[in-house]
Parts: sequence; C-alpha cells; structure tokens
Amino acid sequence: MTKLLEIKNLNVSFSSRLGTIKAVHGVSITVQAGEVLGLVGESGAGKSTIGNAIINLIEPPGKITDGEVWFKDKNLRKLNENEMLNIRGQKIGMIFQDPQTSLNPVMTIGTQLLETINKTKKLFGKLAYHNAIELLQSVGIEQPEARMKAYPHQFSGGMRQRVVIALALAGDPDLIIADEPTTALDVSTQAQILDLIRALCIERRLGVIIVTHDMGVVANIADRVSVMYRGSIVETGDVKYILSTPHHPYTKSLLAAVPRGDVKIKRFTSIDYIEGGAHKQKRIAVAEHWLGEKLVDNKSKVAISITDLNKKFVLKKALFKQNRLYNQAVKDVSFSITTGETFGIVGESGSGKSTVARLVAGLLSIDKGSVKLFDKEIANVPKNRQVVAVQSELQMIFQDPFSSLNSKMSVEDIIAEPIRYYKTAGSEDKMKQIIGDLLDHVGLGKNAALKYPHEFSGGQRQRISIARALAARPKILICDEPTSSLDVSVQAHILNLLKDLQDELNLTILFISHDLPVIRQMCDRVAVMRHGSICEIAKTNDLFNAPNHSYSKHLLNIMPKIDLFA
Amino acid sequence: MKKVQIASSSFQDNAKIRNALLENFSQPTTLLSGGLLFLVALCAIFAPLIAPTNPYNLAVVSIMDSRLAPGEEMFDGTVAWLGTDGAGRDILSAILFGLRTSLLVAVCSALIALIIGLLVGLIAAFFGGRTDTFLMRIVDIQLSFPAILVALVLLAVLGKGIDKVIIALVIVQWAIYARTVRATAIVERRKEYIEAATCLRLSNFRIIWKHLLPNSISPLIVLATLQTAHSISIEATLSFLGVGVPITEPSLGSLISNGFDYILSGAYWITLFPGIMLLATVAAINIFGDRLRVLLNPRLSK
Amino acid sequence: MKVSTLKPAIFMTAIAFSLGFSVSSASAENLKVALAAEPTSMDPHYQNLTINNSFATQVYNALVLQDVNQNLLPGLSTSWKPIDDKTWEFKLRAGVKFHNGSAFSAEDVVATMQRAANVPNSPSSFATFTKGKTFKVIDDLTLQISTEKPYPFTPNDMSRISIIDAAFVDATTEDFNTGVASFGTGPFTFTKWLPGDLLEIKRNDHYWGSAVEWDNIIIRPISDGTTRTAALMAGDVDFIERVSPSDLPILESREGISIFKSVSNRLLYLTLHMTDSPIKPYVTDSNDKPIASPFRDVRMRKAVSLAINRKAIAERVMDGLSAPAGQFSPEGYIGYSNNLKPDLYDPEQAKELISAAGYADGFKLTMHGPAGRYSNDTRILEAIAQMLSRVGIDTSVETMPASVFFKRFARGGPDKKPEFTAAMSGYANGSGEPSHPLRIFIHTKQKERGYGPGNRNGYSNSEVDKLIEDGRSSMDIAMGEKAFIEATNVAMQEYALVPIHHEIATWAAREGIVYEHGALDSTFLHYISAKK
Amino acid sequence: MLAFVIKRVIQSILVLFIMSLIVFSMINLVGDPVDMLVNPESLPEEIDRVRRDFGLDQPVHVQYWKFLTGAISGDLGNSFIFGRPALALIAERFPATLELATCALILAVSVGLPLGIYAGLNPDGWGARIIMGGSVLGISIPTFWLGLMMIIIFSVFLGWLPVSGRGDTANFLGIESSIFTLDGLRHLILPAINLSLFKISIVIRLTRAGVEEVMALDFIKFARARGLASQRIIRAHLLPNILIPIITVLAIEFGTLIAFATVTESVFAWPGVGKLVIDAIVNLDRPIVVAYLLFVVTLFLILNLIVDIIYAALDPRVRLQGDRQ
Repeated sequence: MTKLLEIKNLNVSFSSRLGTIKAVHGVSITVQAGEVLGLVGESGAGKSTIGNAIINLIEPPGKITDGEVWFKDKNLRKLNENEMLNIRGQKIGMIFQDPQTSLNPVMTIGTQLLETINKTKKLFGKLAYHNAIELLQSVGIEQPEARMKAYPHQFSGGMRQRVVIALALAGDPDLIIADEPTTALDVSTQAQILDLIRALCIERRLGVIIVTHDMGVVANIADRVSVMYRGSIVETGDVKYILSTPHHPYTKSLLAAVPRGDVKIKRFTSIDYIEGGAHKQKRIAVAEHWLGEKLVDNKSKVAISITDLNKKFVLKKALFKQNRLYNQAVKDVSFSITTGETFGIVGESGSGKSTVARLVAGLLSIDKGSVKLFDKEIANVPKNRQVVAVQSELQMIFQDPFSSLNSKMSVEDIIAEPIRYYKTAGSEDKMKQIIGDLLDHVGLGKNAALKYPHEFSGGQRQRISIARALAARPKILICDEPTSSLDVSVQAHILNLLKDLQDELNLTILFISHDLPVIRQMCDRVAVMRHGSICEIAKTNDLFNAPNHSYSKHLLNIMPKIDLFA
Repeated sequence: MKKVQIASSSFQDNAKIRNALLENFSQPTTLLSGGLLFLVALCAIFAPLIAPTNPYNLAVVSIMDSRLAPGEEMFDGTVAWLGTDGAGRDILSAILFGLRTSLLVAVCSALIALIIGLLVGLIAAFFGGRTDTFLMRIVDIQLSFPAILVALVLLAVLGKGIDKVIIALVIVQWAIYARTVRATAIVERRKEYIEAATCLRLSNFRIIWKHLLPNSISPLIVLATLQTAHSISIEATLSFLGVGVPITEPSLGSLISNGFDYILSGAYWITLFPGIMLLATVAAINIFGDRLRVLLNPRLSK
Repeated sequence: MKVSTLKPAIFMTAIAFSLGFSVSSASAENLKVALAAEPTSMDPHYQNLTINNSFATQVYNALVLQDVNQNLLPGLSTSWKPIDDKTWEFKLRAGVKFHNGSAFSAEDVVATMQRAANVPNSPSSFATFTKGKTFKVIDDLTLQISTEKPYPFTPNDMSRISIIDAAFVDATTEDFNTGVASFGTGPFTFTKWLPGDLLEIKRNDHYWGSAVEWDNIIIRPISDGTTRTAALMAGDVDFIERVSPSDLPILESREGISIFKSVSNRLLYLTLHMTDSPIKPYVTDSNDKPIASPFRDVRMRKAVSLAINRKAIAERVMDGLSAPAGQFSPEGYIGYSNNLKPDLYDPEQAKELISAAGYADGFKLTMHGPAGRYSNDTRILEAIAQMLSRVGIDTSVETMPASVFFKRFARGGPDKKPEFTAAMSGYANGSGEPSHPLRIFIHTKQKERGYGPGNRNGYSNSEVDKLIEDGRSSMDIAMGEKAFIEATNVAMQEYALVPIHHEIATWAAREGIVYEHGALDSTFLHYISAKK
Repeated sequence: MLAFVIKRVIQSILVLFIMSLIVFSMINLVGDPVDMLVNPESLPEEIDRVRRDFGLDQPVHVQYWKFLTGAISGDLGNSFIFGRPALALIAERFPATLELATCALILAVSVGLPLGIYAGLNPDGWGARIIMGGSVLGISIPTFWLGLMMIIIFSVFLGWLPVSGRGDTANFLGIESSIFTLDGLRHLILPAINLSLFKISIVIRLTRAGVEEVMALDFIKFARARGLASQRIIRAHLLPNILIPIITVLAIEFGTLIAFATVTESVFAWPGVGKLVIDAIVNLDRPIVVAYLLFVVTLFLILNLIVDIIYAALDPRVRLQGDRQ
C-alpha cells in the first residue's frame, strides 16, 4: 500500500492576548488509499483542527506553527492559496458534521453540484449535468433529475448528508476527511451513511479520515484508529487491536465509559483520568438529612399513571379549522410507573418521547387523556394548591446543560430558588448549609456555590441541574436525554450519580433517551416509541434479548456494537 | 433534529470571553469613545458648576452681548471663549447646559421607553398566544407611524417643554424596544431553564422577573445606547422644525437650529460649536454602543 | 415683443397651449422670484388672506386700488363720491377688457360681489366687505353702493375685492386653480400653478395701466429665510422678499445685490391683562402663589413699556430691521398721531413705578407668544423677558405654534375667555382703513356689534369707545380720522397695548432690479422693474 | 398565500381604523384651525360660518363619523386651507417625494452595499475602519444640519448646485420626473444625497453584519473546502444570503425614507408631500394630516406585505402562512 497522506509533527496553536493555546501538538498520522482512519477523542481534543489543517482552512487566529503535510508527493504546506484551490475538492474532499448548515440554503442542490463539477472537473453543460446525476445516484438519491431542482430544506437530514457526500466526491478526490459525519443524524440514518462511506471507500479506493467522538462509529467503520487526548495522539493502531487491548490509560478509561448494549452492569467503572477538575464525591447521609426528611411518606405504589395521552401541534395555521395542519406528536399513550422504578422511553428523534415527558411534567397542555401523579389527576384540572403541591414533587433534568441553567444567576441562587420560594429551610444559614451539602453530594464541592454556570463544563452543569432538582425534594425525576450532549466519560459519571440518587432516595425516574445502551444500563422497564405511539413496553432485559415488535428489532439491529473487546 | 452541542472545555470558554472583554475595552476606539462619553456626562452633570455663566437665567443674559465672536469680552467682563448667540448667551455655557438638556431628554426617554417596551415584550413573549398577537399588533401600529411625524403631531398637541419632548420620544420609541425584547425573550422562553423554573412551580411573575428578564435584557442595553444617540438627533430635528424645548432653555439641537439663521452673516460659531458637540456626543455614544454590541455578543467577538 | 391685436379665440388657445406645454427657457425678460409663501388658491375670492390678496392684484383689479402705502387710487373705478349719507357712486373705467377678451362693465362688479361673499368651503370669506351693501347698476359704467348706516369706508372695502368676468360667477375654486376661469383685468395673466413648486404669470399686453416689463414671472415659494437668501446668492432667483434680519449683513456686503427696506405697518405688541381675576396662574408671587394681574394698574403697564429697550431689540435682534413703535401706525401712515412717540428705555423709572404700584418685591410672570409667526418672534420675547427680569419681574417665556397660540390667546381660558396674562402678538392693517385697529383691539368687547373681537386684555374706556363709534359713522373722512387719532392718543397713554416695534419690510434683488416699496410688507410683482 | 394576503388586509384595515381614530382625536385637542384661517378683520359671524361650514361646531364623534363614512367611499375630506380634496393634494405632491426617496434609496444601495461588503470581508483593514467610522458619522449627523451645511458649501460658497426647488421636469414613458432633465438632476443631487446619507450608513452596517454572519456559516466553509474560488463564493453564496434580509429591510426603509423626506423637503424647499404635511400640521389642516398619516401607514402596510412576499420569493425556506411569525 502507498501512503496517501502523511502528517509529520503537526502543531497548531490559537493565539490571543492572554497567551497561546496549543490545540494540536506533535501529531503524526498516515493514511493509505482504500483505508479508513478513525480519529477519535473527546471534545476539545483537537481532532477537527487536524482535518482543517490538512487543507489549510484554519480560521485565524489559529495557525499551523510547525509540521509537514505530505499528500502523495506534495508538501501541502509549501503550496500557495491558488495551488491549494486545486487540491481542495479535487484531491481532498471534506464532509462536515451538520448537513443542515453545510449547504447553501438559497441555492438548489443542482447548482451547488454543478458549480463544484465546473470547478473541479472542468466539465460544463450537459456533461456536467450528467455527471451530477451520476453522483447523486451513486450516493443513493432517488429520482436525481427531480432532486437537482430542490433546495436543501426539502431534504431530510440523511438525504442532505448524502448530498454533502456527493459534493465532496464531485471532484473525484483521493482522500475524504469526514468530520463527525453522523453525529447530527438519527441512529438508523447514521448506520446508512456509515455504510455508504465504507462502500465508497472500497469502490473508489479512497483514503478516508473519520473524525469522531463515538467509539461505536470507529468500531463499525475504521480500519485503523488514532486516539487523541488534549491535542496529542496517545495511541494508534488497528481497530480490533486497540479496542480489545488498549494500552494507554486514556484509551482504557474511554472504552470503559462506553455503555454496553449487551449486558447490564451495576455501575460504570470509575474513571479518574478524564474530568480532571472533578471533586471526589463527598456523600452525605441522606436518611438523616433535610433531603431525606420527606422520604417516609410514600403515599402510593404507583407514582405516574398515564392513560390515552394525546397531544397535537399546529403545523400550519389557517382561518378555518379544516384547513389547519396538525402534527400528532403523542397518540393514545398509556403506561404507569411504580414508585422507585426507572422507566425508560426510547425512540428516534421526532418519536414524541420528549413531548410525553413534558406533558407529564405539566410543561405542555394536554389535549386529551389522563395523567396521574400519586393518584392525583393533573391533566386539565384547575391549578389549585394540591395540584401544584403534587406537581412540585416532580422535577426534571434536561438535555442541554447550557440552556438549562439561568446564566445570570449564581449556582447558589439557582439551587436556593425552590428552597427560598417554598421556605423549606427555616433560615438562611440552614439553607446555605443545605446547598453546600447538595453540591457536595452531586460531586461539585461547596465552593461551587458562589460561581456562575458559565464557569462549569457540561457535565458539571448537569450536576448543578441535578442539585437544583434535588433542592425541591422531588419524588419523581424526569430525565430527558440528560447525557446525550456529553462526552462518554462524563456521561458515565452522571449516570452513576443518577443511579446512586435513586438508590438513596427511592426516586421514581422517567428516563428518556435515544441511546439503547444507555437505556439498558439505566432502566428497569422500557417503552419503545415511534411516531407518537408506543410500540412495545417490556422489561429491559426482555426487550434486549427478545424484542417483540418489529421496530424494536430494527432499533436493536442498527445499534452500534463494540463487541470487539471483552 | 437532535441538538448536539460539543461541550468545549469551560475554562477555555471563559478565557475567550474575558479575552474579548479585555481586547474590546483596550481598543483605542472604545477607550476614546468611552472617555469622551464620560467627559460629556461629567460636563452635563456639573454644567452649573463649570459653566462660566448661567445661560438659562434671563436676568443675567443680556441681549447687548449678542453675537460676540469667540474670545470677545461680554459686558460683565467674562470672556466668551466660544462667542455668544443671538440672545447674548455665552456659547460655551449654553453648550454645557444644552448638553444637559439633550442628554436628559435622550436618556430619560430611552429609559422610560425601555421599561415600557421591556414589560410589553416580556409579557408578550412569556404568555404567547393571543396576548402576544394582541400586543404585537399594537407594536405594529406604533411602528407603522413614521417616528418624526408622530413626534411632530404630538408636540403640536402638547406644546413645548422638556417633559413633552420626552413624552413624544417615549411614544415614538417604546415599540422598538418591545419588539426587540420579544424577539430575544421568545428565544429565551423556549430554553430549558425556563422549563426548569416552571417545574419548580414558581409564579409567572417570578419566572418573568428573575429568569426571563435578566436573560433578555442585554440586546436592549445596546439598543438603548443607540436609541439614546438617535433621540438626541431627533430632538435636534424637532427643535429645527420649531417644536421642542423652550427657547429660553436651549438644547444642543435648538442652539444649532437657532444659530443656523446667523451662518450666512458670518456668525458661524453659534451653530458650529454646538454642532460639533452634538456630533461628538452622538458619534461617541454610537461607537460605544457598537463596541458594547460586539462585547455582549460573544459570537461576534473573535 | 408686443402683440397689438389678437383675437380672443386665438388668445384662449394660446393660454390653453401654455398650460399644457409650458416653455421654461430662461430669457432676459423672465423674472424669477422667491416668495416666503404661496397663495392657497388662484381663486381671488376663496380666502381673505394677505398672500392671496396681494397675488390677486397681479391678475385682477379691484374697483379701487391701493398704493404701497395703502393710499387709495383709481382702479377699475376712475372716481367715487358719496351722493348722500348712505350712498356712494362709482364711475367705472371705460374700454377695459378681461384677459379672455370680454369687456368690463358694472354687471361684472355686481356678479363679483355676489360670488365673493359666497364661495363654498371658503376658510375666510370676503363677506365682511360686502355685508350690508346694496349694489345698483345705473348704467354700464356707473354703479351705486348703498349702506344701511352712514359708512365712510366703502371705497376701502371695494379695494379688497378682485373683479371677475360675470361669465364666471358660478365658476368653482378648482376652475380658477386650473386656469379655466382665472381671467382678470390685471397686469399679468395666469399661466400655471404647481402648488408648492412654482407659479407662473405672464405679461398682459392689453393692460389699461402702465405696462410691466417682464414677459414672464416665475414665483417659487421658499418658506425658509436662509434658503431664500441662499437662492438669491446662488443666482437661482432674481428677487426675494422678507430677507431674514440675520442674513441682511451678508447680503448688504455682497456685490451685485440691491436691498430695499421700508418701515411697514406690521406692529408687534404686548398685551397685558387688566381685569380682576387672573385667568390662569401665569402671575405668581415669589412663593409661587397665584396673584391677580398686576397690570390692572396703569403704572405697571407703563413700567413694562419703559423696561423694554426697543432700540436694543432693533439693533441686536432685528439687525436694524425694526422701528421702535408707540402706536399702531408708522410715521406717515394713515391714523398716525404726532403726539405719540415710542417710550425710551428707562429701567430706573420702571423700577420706581413698580415700587409705587406695590410690587417692589417682584413677582413671577410667564409670557406667551407664537413661534415662527412674526420675524424673530421668539427671540424678541426672549429679549423682553431678559429686560423685564432686570427690573425685577422674574419672567419666563412659553412659545407655541401659531395654531395653538391663537386658540389659547382667544379662548384658552375657562368660559372660552382669553388665557394669557401677558402675550405678544402682531397686527397689520389690511384695508388701510384707519378705524380698523381701534375697532378690533381697543374698543370695549361687544361681540354682537362687531366691536373689540381682538380685545383680549379687558381694556375699556367709554370715552375712547365713543370717539371710535363717532368717527365710524361720519361721512366726513377728515373729521373721522381726527376722532381716531384722539382715541389712539388716549388708549396708548393708558397702555391699552404696549407697542414694541414696526417691522421693516425688506426685499433683495440682483443688481439692476428695483422695487417700489412702502408700508405694506407684501410683495407686488408689478412694482418690480429693471433699472433704467 | 391568498389567505395570508386576506388576513393581512383585514389586519391593515383595523390598523388604519385605530390610527385614524387616534389622529383624529389628537388633532382635535390641539388648536382651532379657524383661528389660523379666518382673517382677523372678519366679523364674528364669519368665524361662526367657517366653523359651521367645516363642521367644526359639531362634537368630535359626529365629525369622526362623518369622516369615517366619507373615508369608506374614498373621500378623506377637503383641505381646510386649499379647499380641495386632501387625497388629491397628496397625490399631486407625491411624485416629487417618490422621486426623491427613490433616488435616495438607489444611492443608499449602490454606495452602501459595496462598501458594506468590503468592510465585512476585510474587517480588520484600514479601509473597513474608515468605512465603519464614516457610517457612524452618517448615523450621527442630524439630517437637517447636514442639509443646511450642504447648501452653504455647494450652493452658496461654491455655487455648483441650485439651492432649492425641484427644477424642470420632463415626461418620459408617461412618468413626469425631474430625473429626465439636466436642470432637474442638478436640483435633485443635494436633497437626494442629504436624504440618503443616513440610509447609506444603515445599509453599510447591515451589509457588514450580514457578511460577517454568513461568512462564519458552515456552508461557506464547505464551499471553500470544495475548492471554489473566493470570487465565486462571494458572488454565488455570500451575496444571495445577505441580500435577502437587506432587500426586505430596504423595503421598510423606503417607507421611512418617504416619511423622513419631511425634513429634507423643508430644508431644500422640495415640493413634496413632506412640506405639505408640515405646513398642514402647523396650520391644523386636519384633513391633510389625517389623510397623509393614513396614506403613509397604508404605504407601510403595503410595503410590509410586499416584503413578506419578496422574502418568500427569494428564500425558498419560507412559505407564507396566515400568520406572520
């Protein structure tokens, strides 16, 4: 095999008045033709920077400070901007993460394809048109002639990513750099796109660099993998080898943190290597604490009971009712959750799982059906004190750690809010002590109280969210994709914390996720949702071992598996 | 679409913001405009103390001193460094006092309009639905009136006076704030921290006051700066068109428009110096507002 | 270029042609004029408004004309005389033709009088001048006008109404605006009007009087004084009226510009309230408590007059464009009293009078006035406020748009009574009839008899009232004028009003153009001529 | 689309109704037009006659009802001063204003757009600093002051251009405009520049902000990664994306241009609607003020509607619905 690309000792730094941040240092990688190299690492590791550095598209103030980039027999670092124009697109294609933003929204797909073909292949007119049609066909787009005239927003996410791939292929490049190509896609689409890239790679003997944070993706597609940590490559090797026998402690902890779809484990192995700043968790004795005061009076065996829940959203308004278009987000959903149970809802985006969570939490109005919390009906009843009281026993953890905290309030104020509002602490001093305890308990440490949310990382913020929820002394916790935007290692910590809390406080948890392995690790029972309805409700083990519904089977089938280790 | 945000290292983020702040505040334009603004504000606040004469005191101003060239001596012996106007007011003093009036009008109207707009915008964004539609239609009506004409008609109705100019400017401006607040607040409204607050079953008032407001206000601060500059300009224009502040208590705008009658006769200083002051003030506020916008919008700062 | 005989039909066509396709080539015989305002209509009977009336004299003639000092001259009537106490006889001019070619006769006058009083939608009609008069045609060129009571001012009234062709008695205002009906007997014919932009008139070659020398006059309305001056300086126009006082120095110092000035009959005055109750608290003591108007006391009124430095206002505010006044008329003008001189500035005596009247501790006064109605009005008020403040009356000024001012001035108070304690306003005699200001401002208010509609300060003196009424019913004009002058003497010595100054009217033109000017500040285009 | 337009029209009529109510009652509070109209030498009965003739003796609600019934049949009343239909007066003057505003708008776009793009593409260069500094000045200088200064400099001292008025007009393709004569153009230059300066600055700033925003988007980066040259990226990818918001803003700005022309018109004695309406306000010629405000608001509403339609036409993502947001 010949070396297609060789990077030697690449250094990239971002300079500002406060100093220089080395985003990439001393990175050397090689890619052969027909090979897929996985570049894996967590956010901030510098992996995307490498991709941009190869085709010299680093935005200022970023700068390549050292190193060589050899493509075939050319040192790309020695080329000027004009010569680079002939490399980009023609020799090296790029695929970006979000197909939503990668395409010019006001230009048809056809025009974007043709302009690229004009430039890279110097083909014009009919020839270019036929070439474009061929390209669309090759990435699996049906009716390419008609689709040429369509605008990006008329495609689904997966289709759009195919168009992006077609654009990347338009110049017949030898190397494709795919930067998180499937992160923004649904699980099933993700699988298709990965298959497509794999197929193209073999068919056209392309070299491919896949930049990703997802071990599953790497396991599925890559031949070799380089693991990045804080701007450096800590380990490179054959995928099977690395996944089964990782050497570097970072790689080890990374792999340990990946939730397993095959077997449920009690807890994730503690990983200290990663979240360097995290405090040692200082536990408090919950039973004797303020937090546990209200635990004894468990009124009912059934915490949440839902029957025939319905919700639709107006898609298109119209003067006359019959002309309005609706989206039936939730259709006849029924289930009940016993106290102390963790109930999961799994489904792809748009399946209505988050809507169910918000309906239960009372954040959305209910069209039809009944929602009972501890036998108290809350659907479409006047908001009297009792309803509010029972509703406030339910708290929620949200998906996005950045928008779920009010950035204008200090952590102390955020957590204090329910305590102050309901005057549950007695005195200000008592309250401060409680807040300190809560922060200790979720593993942030007392000192976090005086800081503001923006001073914390995503995982830490999720801990603050949990502390805020705890401050309301809830009996029910709804977790809406609480870890989907976190790195795997951080995810493992948060999931461990949730497990602990449930044990200590006998919480009832409604856990929403699109990620089957996570569901498996967290839930006692699972509901599978699709198009607003529940396909199947089963005990977690039963579902994973013997799914009943065909959709459940499909989901399990396309679940990324890292079954190479063990 | 699932929203995937890459949780970049927080410390780096922080450094970036602080960096942007530092970089912005140490830029010469920011320093210059900020400094100028500070100076202007000082002049306005301490005008009665630093002005050589009190141009609003008719018992002191004498018509016999009218239209003295810069540097000439007035009857009572004071030197009019920037000359005197048609009524015998020392231009330097008149600028200082006029600045006070102009700033008072602009800042008051901007503040009051901001408060009204803030309330309307927040209520519209928070409650949504019919409340939103209703309030926004009112805003539309207000915005479809051309500002200068509304102010003109209003002042024709209300008569002259600083308070009346402020009322007119408030009526002209509040809707702009309301619309801006609503635009921001409606985005914030959908964020999860508002849902979290709802989960805590806090009262609507508390959610609006403690959560929605603090997060929706920053674009308003920028808008308020720019609107303040604009108000000064509008006030000057109104004075030019003959409505505005009383003649015996001129603002920068009325000084300019009064002085303009004399420009052909060579008494350039009556309109020129207040004009320069007006321009400097408005430009300084605008530049400062611009910088503030860059500063408060981390996306724009590099 | 002189067209001697032209058939009416051809003439009409020519006009119609020029309406549609006007030629705007600039030739030497064209004059470009910038006026401060434009007429609101081309209909001479639409609105009794100074600018309308002065423009109407270009296209139309009245029976009686006025010169620039409002002396009466023969117009379409060559002579007039009272034949008894209640009847005037007018001899009409022979051989006069309207612009459309039809001949002028007494019937046209009667028709005109009928129309003038009854123009629909007129915002201010000429009925005032025709009311109570009966018109009788004796023959084609003789007309008798009779009144119910002896009325000496019929010729003055007749100088105000433009005579139109009887054929157009039913023409609408719009017909005049578009030129369909606008045929007069005046020195110019109407060519076209683009409201707000320009107004064009053309020489009437068949004019019965002395011919004008301009082929065409193009009038542009430019309301801003500085812009008007700039237009003259830039050569855009040849002639402007109402030079801003502040622009005068530069125009005077500029080569190639001539300036014409004359003291006009436009008076600026202060009115001081003199009835018992203050209408609104515009006078307060030093503790801001409302007090009754101090100006009930004639000494206080005199003190105000003495405190005003009229000379300083003339020099400093008006740039020399005002003449200190002590009565309604300027010197040499009808109704002028030789006994009355403008008060000289005497702050010491003013202070003494104030002490004597019991106001030594001073008081606070708010003066009101219109903004932008009279030349430098707000500045004059400000200057007066300065001067009053110096003699111990702590004065502040409130100005407002004229529309608001006049409503409040007349009826702003409770019961629709005048509102202000001290206010500044202006007056110019339009008809040249000497009793006019006395009847309007000085006579005790008697609404139903038409006396004192402008008497807003409550001045009342039965001796003065009698003099005015006697004068107005005497057919002996000389006798009447004596009575009016006597009434003026008394009223002014009691400061029924405090006169400030007469404005000096100004015109400016490029060199080579002369303007015959007098006490009227309106511009009469046929008095503009080229220097011979 | 049709539903959208219908809904808009209904809303607009409502807006107009409320607005006329406000303006009508407001003007009624001010002063008495009769004081401005009637010659002071007139007899008292003449004053009463005028008040009666204009219907001003009736209670305001009766006057308003009369106005409303007239307005429905397209009659907004006669000007008190000119005695002619207010709408006709406005229509007569409108071409001059339209001409001025159009020229100012063209100037604003043709100057502002290139400068804004330049400043956006080279944000740190000296050129951009000068342009942005200039735009701050442009926003800061009050229009009237600039106008007067321009007259002083270009007309009085340099004598290059005429001071005021509209100049000769000519008819071309049925449009009577001063653009078609040299004299007309000379008259137009100063007022148009004066009116456009503020808008130029606005366009510069909008464009610059748009450029910076769009240039940071992924699709631009992707276009570069596809090897497209900068020229092509600017022309085909950047421009269409910034033009959409700018065009829509401009349509609204056009409305404000017409409203703001009031100031420029009174400085340059331009015979447009603005001057007419200022005089009307001063003289309390209520029919004209009401008609003009209704006219301007209608114009705004129509422009808004057009903006939304243009937006939908230009941006394939937008589909018009019965609701604005």
